Amino acid sequence: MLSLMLAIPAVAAVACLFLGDRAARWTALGATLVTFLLGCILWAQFDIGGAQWQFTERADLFGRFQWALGIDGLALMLIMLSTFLMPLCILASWDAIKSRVGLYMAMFLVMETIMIGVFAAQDLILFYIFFEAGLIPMYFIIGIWGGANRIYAAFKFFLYTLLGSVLMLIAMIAMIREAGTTEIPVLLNYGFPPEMQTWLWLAFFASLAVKMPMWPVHTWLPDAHVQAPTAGSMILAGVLLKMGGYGFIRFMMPMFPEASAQLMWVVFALSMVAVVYTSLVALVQNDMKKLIAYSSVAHMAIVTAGLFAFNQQGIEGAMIVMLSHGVVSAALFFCVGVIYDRLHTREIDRYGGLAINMPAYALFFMLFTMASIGLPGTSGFVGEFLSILGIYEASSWVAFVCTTGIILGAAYMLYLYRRVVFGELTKDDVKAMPDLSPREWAIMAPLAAVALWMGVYPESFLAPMRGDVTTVVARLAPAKPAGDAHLALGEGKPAEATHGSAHHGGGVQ
Amino acid sequence: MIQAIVFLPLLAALVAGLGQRFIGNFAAKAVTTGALFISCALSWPIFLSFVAGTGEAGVVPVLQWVHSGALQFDWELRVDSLTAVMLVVITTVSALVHLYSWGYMEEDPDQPRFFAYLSLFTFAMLMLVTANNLVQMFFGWEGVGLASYLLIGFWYKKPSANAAAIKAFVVNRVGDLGFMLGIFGTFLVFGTVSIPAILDAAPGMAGSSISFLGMRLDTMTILCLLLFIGAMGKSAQLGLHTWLPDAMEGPTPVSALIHAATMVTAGVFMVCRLSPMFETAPIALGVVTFVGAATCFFAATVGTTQWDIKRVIAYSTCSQLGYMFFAAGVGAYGAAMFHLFTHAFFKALLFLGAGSVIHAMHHEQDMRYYGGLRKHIPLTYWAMMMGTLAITGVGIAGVAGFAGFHSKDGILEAAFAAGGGGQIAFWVGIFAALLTSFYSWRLVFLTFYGKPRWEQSEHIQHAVHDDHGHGDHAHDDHHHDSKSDGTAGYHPHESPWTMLVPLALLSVGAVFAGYAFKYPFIYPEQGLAFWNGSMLAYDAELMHHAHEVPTWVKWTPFAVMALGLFLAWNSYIRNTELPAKFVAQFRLLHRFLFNKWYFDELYNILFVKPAFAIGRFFWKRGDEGTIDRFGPDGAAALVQGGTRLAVRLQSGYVYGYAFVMLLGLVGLASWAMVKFL
Amino acid sequence: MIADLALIWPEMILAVGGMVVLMLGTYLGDRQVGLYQLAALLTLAAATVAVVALFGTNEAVFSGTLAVDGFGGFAKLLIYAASAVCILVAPRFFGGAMRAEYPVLILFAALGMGIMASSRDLMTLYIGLELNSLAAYVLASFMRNDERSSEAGLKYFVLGALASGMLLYGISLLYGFSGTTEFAGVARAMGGELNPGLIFGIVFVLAGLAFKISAVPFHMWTPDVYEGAPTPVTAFFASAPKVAAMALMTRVAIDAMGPAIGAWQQIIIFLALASIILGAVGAIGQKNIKRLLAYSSINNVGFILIGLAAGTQQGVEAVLTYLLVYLVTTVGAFLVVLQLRDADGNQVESIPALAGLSQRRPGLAAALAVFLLSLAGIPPLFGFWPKYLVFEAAVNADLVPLAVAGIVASVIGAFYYIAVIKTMYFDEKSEVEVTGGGNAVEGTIVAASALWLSVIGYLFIPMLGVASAHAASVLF
Amino acid sequence: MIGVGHYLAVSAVLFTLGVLGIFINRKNIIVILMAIELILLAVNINLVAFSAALNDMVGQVFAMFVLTVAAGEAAIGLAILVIYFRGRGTIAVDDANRMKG
Amino acid sequence: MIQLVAFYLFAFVVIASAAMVILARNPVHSVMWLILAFFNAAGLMLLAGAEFIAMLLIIVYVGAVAVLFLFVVMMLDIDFAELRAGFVRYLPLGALVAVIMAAELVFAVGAWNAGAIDLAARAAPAVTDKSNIEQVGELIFTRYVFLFEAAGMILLVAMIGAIVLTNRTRGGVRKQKIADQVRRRPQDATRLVDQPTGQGVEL
Repeated sequence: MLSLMLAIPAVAAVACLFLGDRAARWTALGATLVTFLLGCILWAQFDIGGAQWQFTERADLFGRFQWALGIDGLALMLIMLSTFLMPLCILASWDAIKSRVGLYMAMFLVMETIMIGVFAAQDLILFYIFFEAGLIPMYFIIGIWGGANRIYAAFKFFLYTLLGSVLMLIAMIAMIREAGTTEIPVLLNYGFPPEMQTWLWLAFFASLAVKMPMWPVHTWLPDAHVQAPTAGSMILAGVLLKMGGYGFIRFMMPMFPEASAQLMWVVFALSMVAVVYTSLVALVQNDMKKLIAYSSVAHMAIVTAGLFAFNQQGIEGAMIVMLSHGVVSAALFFCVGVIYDRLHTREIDRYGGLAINMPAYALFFMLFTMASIGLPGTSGFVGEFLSILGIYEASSWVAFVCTTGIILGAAYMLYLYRRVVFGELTKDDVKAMPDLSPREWAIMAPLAAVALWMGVYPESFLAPMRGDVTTVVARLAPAKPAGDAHLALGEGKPAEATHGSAHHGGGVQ
Repeated sequence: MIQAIVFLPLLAALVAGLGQRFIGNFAAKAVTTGALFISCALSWPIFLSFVAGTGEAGVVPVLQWVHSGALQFDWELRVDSLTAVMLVVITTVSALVHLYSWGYMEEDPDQPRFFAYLSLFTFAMLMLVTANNLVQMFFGWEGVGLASYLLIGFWYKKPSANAAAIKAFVVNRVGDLGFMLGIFGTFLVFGTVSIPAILDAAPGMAGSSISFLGMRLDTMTILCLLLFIGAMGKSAQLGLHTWLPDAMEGPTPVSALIHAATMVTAGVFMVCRLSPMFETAPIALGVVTFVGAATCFFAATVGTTQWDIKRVIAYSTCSQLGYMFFAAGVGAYGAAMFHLFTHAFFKALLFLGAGSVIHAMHHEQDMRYYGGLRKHIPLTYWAMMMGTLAITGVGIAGVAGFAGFHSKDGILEAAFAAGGGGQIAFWVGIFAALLTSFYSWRLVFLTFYGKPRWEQSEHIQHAVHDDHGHGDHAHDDHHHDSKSDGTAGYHPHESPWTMLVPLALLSVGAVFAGYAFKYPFIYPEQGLAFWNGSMLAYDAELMHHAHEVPTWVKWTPFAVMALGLFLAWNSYIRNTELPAKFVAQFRLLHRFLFNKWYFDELYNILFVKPAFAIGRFFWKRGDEGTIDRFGPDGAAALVQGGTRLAVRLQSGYVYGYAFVMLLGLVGLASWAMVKFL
Repeated sequence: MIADLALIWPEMILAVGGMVVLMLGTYLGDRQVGLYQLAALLTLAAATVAVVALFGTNEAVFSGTLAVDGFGGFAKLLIYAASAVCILVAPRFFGGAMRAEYPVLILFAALGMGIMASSRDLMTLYIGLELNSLAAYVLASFMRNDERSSEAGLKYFVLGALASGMLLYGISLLYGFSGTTEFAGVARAMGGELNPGLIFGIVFVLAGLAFKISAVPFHMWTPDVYEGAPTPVTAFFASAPKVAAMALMTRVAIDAMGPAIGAWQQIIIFLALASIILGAVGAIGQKNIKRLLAYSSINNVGFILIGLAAGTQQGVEAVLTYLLVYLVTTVGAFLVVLQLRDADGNQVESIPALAGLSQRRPGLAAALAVFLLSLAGIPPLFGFWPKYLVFEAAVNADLVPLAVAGIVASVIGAFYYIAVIKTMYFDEKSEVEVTGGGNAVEGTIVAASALWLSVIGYLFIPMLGVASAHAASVLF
Repeated sequence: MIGVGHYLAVSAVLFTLGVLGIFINRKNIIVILMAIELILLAVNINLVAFSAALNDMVGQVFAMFVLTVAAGEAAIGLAILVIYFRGRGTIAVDDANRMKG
Repeated sequence: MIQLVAFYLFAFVVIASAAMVILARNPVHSVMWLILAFFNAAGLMLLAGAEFIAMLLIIVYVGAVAVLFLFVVMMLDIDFAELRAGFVRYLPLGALVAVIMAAELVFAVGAWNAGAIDLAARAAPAVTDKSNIEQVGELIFTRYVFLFEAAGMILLVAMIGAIVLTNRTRGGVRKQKIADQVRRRPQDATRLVDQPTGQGVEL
């Protein structure tokens, strides 16, 4: 089943290389839809509460490592995200891409194979191969079909993420040496010596933090997003960033619990900085995509902090943030793409008053803006709420700062929305922009539906992950440090200190 | 039934909002308004059943929401007397505002959207008040925030409206920060976010302490304070109030519904809903009282200086919310809810009345350009009179009065009876009542009395000019004549029936709501029965004491009302030069008040500008100047430097190559020699 | 002695074959290019068969001067294959100007390389090396009327002679301080207390061999010679001698200096890191594709040396696997370069001229992209696998800092590979109308190697593992 | 009998002179070729000296091979020099830098 | 004693002439110095007892290699006046490095100590009852026969290389081609021309 899901896009990719433009588009769409369908079947057949690893496949093809696939709930959800976004990406580039369509579609299909592979791999080396392989198609996508400064962005993306990843490879080798196996399920339960864990953790962190991306290694992201074509940004923000988060929860936390606990503060500190820093930077952007890219960094910071809360809420929340961000940021990038296709600029000031001539667009954009802000009832809320709630248990400071980031998030997103959609319609070229086409509707509507579904009934998404998150939490439990809340019960507390500071605190607030 | 009340507006909003293209303007309006009237009609029986003592508190589950480990919360609708009060307030005012908007928004091209927003707001508000857990309350909380944002920015072409909308949302978010942290803390302490469970467990937590941001604080105090910050944001309390006056950029019906009657009272509702929790945290209650009283005073002072009719009412709202909070702070939750209830009617009335005036004056909102409207729009005038009488608290102690009289006196008496901080609050309240009376009557006098001062208004000129363009030149003389009487030849017309009917109905409420419902709300025994089972910490003893305060306490509010009335009359009817003289005399004070205590400027300097400056700094100096420069670009430059070096080394001369080889050889040999020998 | 002859069939076939082709050339003149080519290929094929037939033997012949074993066999297969390809592609390159001596020299060079890979005596080492080198000097300046070619030959010769001087001096020291030239005897001496003579011997020998594999700082000749030499010869230089020299170096390090690992490991590490970094840094900004590939070979040699630095059987396996994959990749890349011609049929070597190649010749561009990414070691291309193996070997030999430094430096290397891809794929079409095109054989080789490197190679891992383990086990 | 150290020292100096001759020379390439011969000579002295000291014939055999190879090398080196001269018209070391970078 | 004197004489001359090889301005002089160096080196080898190698050195080096050098120097027809004198700019540094190397080498070889060497490892211990040349000959035809053959291949390659590089068919060289002569027919060589008067014959 999983192999089939990997094979379909791969075969279609090869086919696309040799097909004409039109045929390539349809082939790509067909292949991605079929893969999505398979994904749905996968989800439907996934036995919630059953075995941890399902749909496992093993073939000893490579001698030193295996073709081992299998998914748990976490992987399932991320695979669903990938397969769901893919047809939309193909549709999003239906008209926008005019040159070398076959190659473009092939790159996207390869990307899909790689993404599914990353999430389904059960062998460390296989995982790494998929993980790294993602660089190549993305490099081409940014470089060939990107914007004016695409070369710089493509190089930065490629080399930056490569630099991060290679250290992880060394760590993986050390792990394989220590544990004597490449199988992820076995490694998950292997107890690495604490001293070694720290180094392994740091090496993985170097890779995943770049992929995520965390402050201060985030600067490739704005460049890559700004220059990538719309669908490229969608998939980059939608899925590729999630590989980082997936790596955190799949490898770093369960495999190196002690190191994770020890170095939790690093993650927290970087996340705190990222949330505030990137939000403030987003506030002053003039380029729509850059703004959304920076907002992605802020959201991912909440993911990292949530994961390192080491509790059910934090991790489940972080996963939901990832899924939600996958949908919402993809949607936001598409929103940018829609008007970019019409006016060919991403500069915010060139727009304004779109609500007048593009009401449907304005509605969708508003919905996604709100989802990005984390309005309850949308997907963004559930994730952010859960993760910050989890974080609060670990540290009220971090929770406080993350919540502050949410305020800033509202500020920059609404500011963006206001400048693009509201205001007078003064510019003639903007006036001439037509509202959404049926094709664009077909992309917006599913994204919107999922964003709302995830907000109102997140149980569909939480249920498959619950058991796996519990496993991770249990694995972390022995190493988990106490939160900073220190609830002290009882009447016996010396009243004066408590009251004095309480009053003071209250006064400040 | 409760499902119908809550979800009908949502359904209507969706139909009107998404289907507007297919069903047309009229149908969209009809659907939403109809849905609201049905909701309203369904709400009253629930409320009355509680008044009658037959209502049963209960929870209706709707849908599972989030289950994550110990954290579980679902979509549920809770009905009890507290909810019932809010239900009638919300559905009634909302239904009337919907109706009113038929007239008020008649010329707007975007009516379906407007009505959809209104209904959406109503839905969110209903979700808020029926919440059985803190998260759903937060959902409603944010939902009304969204609706408020959308409606304030309804005229999205206006930059000021957009700015105000964003400001409202963001400032509310600041409050939400507290609310969210409060929820998190609550969950951490109690392991649940279900309101009944929390309230049950709250007393057991008294005296415990918890660390927050490195400080060790009393658990309940910090939780309540955090939650209260949320309430402050939504209810525009001092510090987080700045968005409310600006929110007047929205259409007037919105101001009436959201920024007077319902949404802004959500904070009060929350404090009342969680009152058993607050009861365990005396310090937090002290803060609530303090903030309430301060807001009450602050807003009233500012209200006396504003010229924009809606802004005056907005500050008035702010001030009244202060009353409610200090009532809650002293423990008189019943009184707070009572004032919320009555305030909804008379404040909505005032706003809608003001809307009617504005409608008549062609969207002129500056009271300086009003005057003498009494004769032109008498019905509106009378409605406004009712509202003013209600807000200023006209009534005879012990007998009867307008709605505001009962509720405000209830608060003041309870504050007095509570003693301690309540005494101070009482005096602040009295002073605020004086100011309330002053600015309310000032509004009435400026608007309806005196001579028309319309000719300076650009809106009026614009209107007249438009008329003139259509009319013929023979009227020119007449036009010229009328200018001298200050009307600029403009004839305000009374609003259509769709606007007047709501005014009339609300007038009824403003007059009678206080007298009719004072027993269940604030009378010790009846109150106990009414509030029973509604999770409101009703303190019958306090109310008992409140009814037995000294007589002078009961009469003082009336006295200051009269004093305020006199001052307003003196300044704006008898001696119209007086205000100018006063301003000249106390220039600094006036400027301070007129500029709203410089809160906006202060925040601008403290938060907004630094945010942008820091953002730009981080971007240019941080990302580009430091991270990129020393990170990727720096590495690239380093590599480029290495490349240049390597290329220079590769000189093409064979002796150079030989030399490098020799160097390598000697280097390695020397190294090996040192290392091994 | 006579029995020994049965074990050196490959060498005898090559020697005889080379002389036969030489005779044919003398009698038939320079016209019968196809015939010489065929004869040379047949010779190589026969030698290959002989090597395969000798698999499993593990003996020392000619009084222990020459080893017939799996390790040598593995290397020889690679050498012969690369030599065959370089003969195959030559006629098209030289046009009518190819002479009979070209295949002859290649055959003799292959013979020399085979001797290098099989040597187990310092004297054998030297003879093999020189046989190969002399042929190589001539090949480098084979286009004698081309100034760049003759300059390349000159530089190669001068520096090569200097290097073999160093090597010889080192050998003389090893001989003097151990009393024998046999690897085993030298190793025995190394097992005792190390004295300055042995240390210097190690340094000088390694320096001499480092020249052959073009490891920094003995790489200086590489870019110039690669650029100047005729392209098929460059392809030859980049492939077969690398294999031979690396195999030789491995043998010397493990067999002859094994007990003194502490002394040479650090040197190898230095060479490795310096090669990786300088190879990467130097390649950036190159405008000539051959020159770029020269730096790339320096860069890759660094990685191979990491495997050697481990000094373990696993490390040697990694080295062998790396050599195989590197050989395929680099030969493929040079075949692509050979196919690039402008409208007038002249060779195109300038990288900027490749702009837009992906649209003009998508297949060729894709193949080159595959080769380059594989050289960079980016998965899923198979070039990743040998890199993985060398790093694994390094980590398992507790050389984690080396592995980390090497892998970080590999990122710099990725830069110039993707820069070429950028030129081919991202840039607007250049003014030079690059047509490219070759015959079916070349096309097939390119396509097959690209395909093998893309993902299919992974299926060969078990096979490679067995082969390299078998070969490497000889040394341990 | 003279100690082997003497021979080795002479050879070391010769070797150094040979190496020096390669890279300090700007005059012409022929001198470089001669310097190479000096290096090989140094090696030969080494080998012979060791052979004598160890009382082992291998060194001398090796020296013979070195001589053989040196002759071949000289032939090829001069041949390359000749074609280089034909193409360029000079054998100055400074001129041989058509390729660099 | 005489050996010692001879050794120092040879050693001094070989080093001095080697230095002159690289220092002499005129390449012809360099070749001469080189020959001198070879002679003296041969002397050193004689002193060490390697008669065969010493002779070989003179025959091969002086007789062949040095003459070849001389030949090429002459043949290339170099304008010696044009050759720039002087040394590269990093001579001081280079010299320093070279001196360091020499010192290190001397230090290294100085550590030679017969006692530390496992003499049993020797492959071909010299025997006193056979002449030097006999022993060498025995070795190269038995133990090192393979390498001997391979060395032959090296010489072959050198030959091929030298020829392939330098041999060129010059234009204007007349060569007898028998096949052509045999194949020649009268009609190829003769032409009948109807010669008009007053005009020259066009050949």
